[in-house]
Amino acid sequence: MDFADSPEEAAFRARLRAWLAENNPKLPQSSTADEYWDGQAPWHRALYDAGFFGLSWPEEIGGHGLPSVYEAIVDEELAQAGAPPRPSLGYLVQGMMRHGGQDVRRRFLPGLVSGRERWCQGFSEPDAGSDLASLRTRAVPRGDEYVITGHKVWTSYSDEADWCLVLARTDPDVPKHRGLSAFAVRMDQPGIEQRPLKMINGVTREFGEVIFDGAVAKASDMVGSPGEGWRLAMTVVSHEREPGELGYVARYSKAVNELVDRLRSAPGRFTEENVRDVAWAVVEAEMLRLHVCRRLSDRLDGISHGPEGSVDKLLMTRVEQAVGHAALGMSNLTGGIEEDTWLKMYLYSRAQSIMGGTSQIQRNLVATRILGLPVA
Amino acid sequence: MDFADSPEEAAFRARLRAWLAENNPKLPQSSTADEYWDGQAPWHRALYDAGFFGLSWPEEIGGHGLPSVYEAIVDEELAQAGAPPRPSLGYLVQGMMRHGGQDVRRRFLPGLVSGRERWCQGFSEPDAGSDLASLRTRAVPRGDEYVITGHKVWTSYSDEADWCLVLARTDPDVPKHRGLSAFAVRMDQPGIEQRPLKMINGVTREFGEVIFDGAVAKASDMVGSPGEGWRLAMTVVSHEREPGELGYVARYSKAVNELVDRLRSAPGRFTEENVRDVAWAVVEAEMLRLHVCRRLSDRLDGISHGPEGSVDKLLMTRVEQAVGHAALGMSNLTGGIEEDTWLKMYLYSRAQSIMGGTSQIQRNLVATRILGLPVA
Amino acid sequence: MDVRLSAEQQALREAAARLVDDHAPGSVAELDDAARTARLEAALTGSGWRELRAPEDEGRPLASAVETAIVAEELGRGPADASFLGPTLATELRRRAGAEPATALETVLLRPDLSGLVVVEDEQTRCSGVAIDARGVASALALVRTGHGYDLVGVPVAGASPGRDLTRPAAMVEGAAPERLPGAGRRLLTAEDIEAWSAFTLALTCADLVGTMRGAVDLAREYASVRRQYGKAIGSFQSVQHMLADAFVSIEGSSSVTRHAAWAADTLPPGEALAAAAVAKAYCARAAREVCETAIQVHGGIGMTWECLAHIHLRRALLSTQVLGDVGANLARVVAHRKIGGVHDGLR
Amino acid sequence: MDVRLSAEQQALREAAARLVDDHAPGSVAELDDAARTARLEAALTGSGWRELRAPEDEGRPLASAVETAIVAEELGRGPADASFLGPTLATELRRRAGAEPATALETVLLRPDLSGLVVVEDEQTRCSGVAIDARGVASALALVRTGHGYDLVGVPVAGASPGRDLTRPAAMVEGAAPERLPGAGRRLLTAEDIEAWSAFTLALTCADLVGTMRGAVDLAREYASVRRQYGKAIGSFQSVQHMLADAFVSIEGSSSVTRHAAWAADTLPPGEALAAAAVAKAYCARAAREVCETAIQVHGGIGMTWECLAHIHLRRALLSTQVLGDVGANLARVVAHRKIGGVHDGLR
Repeated sequence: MDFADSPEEAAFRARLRAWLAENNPKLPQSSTADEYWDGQAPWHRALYDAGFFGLSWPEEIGGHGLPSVYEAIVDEELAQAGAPPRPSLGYLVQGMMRHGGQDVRRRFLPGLVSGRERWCQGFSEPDAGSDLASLRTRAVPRGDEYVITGHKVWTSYSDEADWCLVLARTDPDVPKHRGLSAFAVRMDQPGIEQRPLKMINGVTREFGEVIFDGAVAKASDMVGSPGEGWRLAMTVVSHEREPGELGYVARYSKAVNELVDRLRSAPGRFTEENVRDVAWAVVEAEMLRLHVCRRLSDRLDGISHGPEGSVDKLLMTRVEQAVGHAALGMSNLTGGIEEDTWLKMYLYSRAQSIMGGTSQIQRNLVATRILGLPVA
Repeated sequence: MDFADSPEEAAFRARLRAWLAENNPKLPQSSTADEYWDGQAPWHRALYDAGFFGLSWPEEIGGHGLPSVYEAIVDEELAQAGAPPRPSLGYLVQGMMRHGGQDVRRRFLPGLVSGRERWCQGFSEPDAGSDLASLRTRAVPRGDEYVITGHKVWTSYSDEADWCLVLARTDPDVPKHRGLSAFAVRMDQPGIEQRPLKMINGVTREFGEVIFDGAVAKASDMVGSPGEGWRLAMTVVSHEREPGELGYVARYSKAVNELVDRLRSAPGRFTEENVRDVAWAVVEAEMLRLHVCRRLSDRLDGISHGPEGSVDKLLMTRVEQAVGHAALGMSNLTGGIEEDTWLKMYLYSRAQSIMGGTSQIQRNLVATRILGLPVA
Repeated sequence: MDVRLSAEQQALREAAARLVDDHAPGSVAELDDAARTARLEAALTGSGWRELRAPEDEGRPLASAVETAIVAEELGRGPADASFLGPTLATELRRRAGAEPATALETVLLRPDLSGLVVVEDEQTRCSGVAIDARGVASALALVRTGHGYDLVGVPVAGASPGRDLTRPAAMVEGAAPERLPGAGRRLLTAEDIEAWSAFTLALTCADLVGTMRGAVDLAREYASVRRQYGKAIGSFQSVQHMLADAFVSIEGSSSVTRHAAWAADTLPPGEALAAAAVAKAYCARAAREVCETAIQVHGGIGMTWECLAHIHLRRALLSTQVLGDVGANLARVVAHRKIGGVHDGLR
Repeated sequence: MDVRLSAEQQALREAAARLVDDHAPGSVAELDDAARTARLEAALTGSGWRELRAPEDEGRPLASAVETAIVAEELGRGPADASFLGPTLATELRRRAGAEPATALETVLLRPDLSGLVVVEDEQTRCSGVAIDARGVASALALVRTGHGYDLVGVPVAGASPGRDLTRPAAMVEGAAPERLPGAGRRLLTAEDIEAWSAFTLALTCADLVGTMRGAVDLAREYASVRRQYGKAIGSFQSVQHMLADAFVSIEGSSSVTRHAAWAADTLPPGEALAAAAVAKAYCARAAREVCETAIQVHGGIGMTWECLAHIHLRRALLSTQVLGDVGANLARVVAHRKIGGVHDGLR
């Protein structure tokens, strides 16, 4: 049991730190400005090209095959440097690695990992949120392809994406969880309309709505077998609940460092409540850093994962919302009435208890799958 | 809309204040010491005899027929003087007034109000807590009496009581809510065993368990009609949720005054968290005082009440537990390891979210009866 | 003691509720509907409610703070995107100073963090600050300190822009020259006047918060009743029910403290009125953030979209919270009033 | 980095869990079962776990703080009513001072508010304080300040009585004369030694809190599975499920910070170790109160009775919380370490 770096880890950390000193694009927080999304793709490619992305993924998909704990080192150094976090793609990678066949993995994963091809995730629908399995998007076979019709929302980065991982109903005649399949769908084709989804903090480029009206996917671009869509989706969303997979430790630690700097920059301006809120944000963010060290260490024997992702999602939500509340306290104390970065950070934090499965859903899962309480 | 005293109210307040200056028995908080219960009965009788108890109840039962808001004045003055709160009997009075016939009201209520006869409440059972209607105590008719068999818990003041208002099943063949009736049962008879229920704060005299094994109630001591027990119980428990009926504003305001004194007595000893907790206790207790002014004013046209008692219970619980948390912060800062008054006050506060219907039950009621959300 | 609303007060509430129900935005898109905002503005002007604090005989206000708070609460519930708080606070300042009524809509100039009125040391000093609630407003009042008290001055206001609160745009004022108010017979304001005005202001922000919470919970309750997942209305899930129940309970407590704070503003000595207002504001501001967050949570993903009215309520709550001090600032007022402060900062 | 427990550490946890499962009280009544407590005491003595911090070669402890915390956690889970924390803290002090091992069970003497070790200015000054965790303990260690550091002294302890924590009786010491420890070769403790000892102490209290929380949630989960109301197990109600889920989540977070604090206690410089411990203690103490309160709430009326073990867990948590500072004190340490304090006390 050792939180310290091994010599190899220490050398890696030093290399990364030196690289970051020269290559920090100094983007704003993703939760506060659309400009982040302009810089995100170049940042992904730069981080990848320098050898600092996909560390724990297999070499055949462009990863480095390093122990999982290297991801924790990356997060710490990114936060320390005030650099953007690593791109949050791990859940797509894990879903496609686990469910995609050899061909799908070879064709799609290297581009996804290197940032040369951009992917979005088309799962949620207006009437299928918490109850994802009730989704209505249909994929109907036609020769060696499928024709896709439906309406997706909360489609991450849909404006920039080359591909969308679409969850669609291929068999309407079986129970709802069994009739779903997943497809890699090219975004640059007729029959796809993408429009931005403006969030309450004004950000328009993180999520979109995507209307599929006769879009086409090749049958060979199905990810997993027919009917395997639900299981793939569960793999994806459960990894989407893992801060270690998302790289969010860097996001929160960076935000906390900014809060601390803000307080130090103007002693005497803030109330005890403000200081207290920031102190709790410090404690919460540190908790998550350490918790992710633990989870990533548990992966050293290989990934095995179950409902504990819901625990991590709830912990992550507490952190993000503690940071958000501290940020709200920093907001509008010098600059008048306009929205500021701190306010946007707060507003965005409210999403964390909703996206990737609401906190209510996560608690249901913890209660029944981990604590073994009877299903209602 | 006026929070100020009318001339009559002001004169009453002055009279009460003068009386309290001479007649404050200076009992400990009921939540912290069994000694309180030694002093409670004399205090009840003294308060009654001086004309300061039962102010808003009808004169025929020993009340004063004054406007309901006089109760708020009593609470304020008791708290100000550091005197014990008025006895919490209003819910029994309301239940018996509303459901008891003329004979029952005339025979029992004057003694209850004056404190000459002591009453306890036998509703809950070990297997019937939140689900009170499932209770198993049976009352079987035998001539002009009923024979009662069953096991009651959380029977308030059962060690001192002359009478118990017992809720028992008189008809096992109808749906569970319809087969219940209420009885006034004398406690000094064979077939009743009373034992104290020791609470987590060490207090043993607030509640007891009562075993009825062939105890007898006269048929004429039934309160309400056969089968009216559930409706009577609902009247009682809903008034039991009302801080204005319980006189708890005095309890909390007195405790808050003691917390404030404690902080002032040792500046520099406490952390910011301690001060903050006390400040919130101040705010919460003041909220309840004002809220009760509003509720008692609403009664000036006569009592009509519905599910808003659940709102008040939840507000009252927040107050008691905020006071409890502040008290916990005052605990054990000078006196070593032993239990102290502050700790006991905290421990007792945990009961407020359970007794009289758990907070979970109250929220169900607010959601479905007030907000009109669909029953699950 | 009888803290029920009088029949006239109830009628006022109903009239304000009607105005709001007729003209407040029913969606985020309607915030940009100029015809609707013009109708709302005309209706509010026609109501005369912005003049509730104008002086009647002997300088007393036309209506009490309780009535003013009733209107503020309903406008908050709307949410009504027409200026009321700012003009009312300006009128109250003029009344206290015995100044002539303003000739055009006017607001107040607050410090950049909204914690209080801008006060300058002399008439040569330029004023900077935030003119809150500045829709349709031409000028804002600030204070100049003199040897014997505070004199009212006006600064021109232009270009209110939607900020954090999309229903009540504000205007930044940067280095404006203060202008002496026209007319004679004005008196200087004392520190007690400012304290009383602060208590009144806090009480109105509490009323606005109560209304905002009601609007947010109404919205969430309606959504929970129609939105279905897993084959049933989400409002039938106990977790959703309990969130909304807690929100409703918070509104009821807030409503009780606000009623008292409004009463106290016209009745108690300024120091006591301010203490009552601080209790109310700490309570309401804490409640409002939680309640509006709950309203968003109940909406799920929809609640995170710009198009959902839930964040409009939250944003309004954040602005009202900040005016004359948020939770922390008002809790500090409570600590000072009860004399329980003065602790050391470190370990005990 | 590999923060998994080693195979040996896992085996230690299992052994400690077995001891607890075999001998810890299964009910409140069993707290008074002298035969059982004697068996627990014998088993704990037999395990040698009270000597984990005794010196090995070069004065290093036999086992790391991580192993010590593993045992502390399991004893907390029990809850084990045998002294461990006090003797371990005393042994750690002796080890750091290079003192001979104690000849009988020994604990530490804390200030009355438990915020730290008793320190007296010279050997003539009598010591007063609380000897924590004093079951079966004969003496307690305190400090005497000298010109060059702190020297260990002992005071006799008698009459431990059950107090707020019924599993770990403490003894009040009033005006006891400090006694120099026998034996030579001892060195004076530095301020850094005290800081490191404090970090170690906080880490152990965190471990105890984590165990206590686990015990409380186990109890509540079991009750929720068997207690039926309205014809079903109360654990099938979403509100009960969510309370317990939140409690479990808090335990997991607490567990992660505690693991790091224990590691840091032996590894990082004292100031950093103390900062890590303060983060952990603030987190765990806040969590523990909530979690134990939840355990009581889930039990309903039963949870309010003396006979229900739920309050035994809560009481234990309250004591562990207080040792070397509660939430507020440790949050203040975080504020000081991150240099974000020094704000003024009033309004901004």
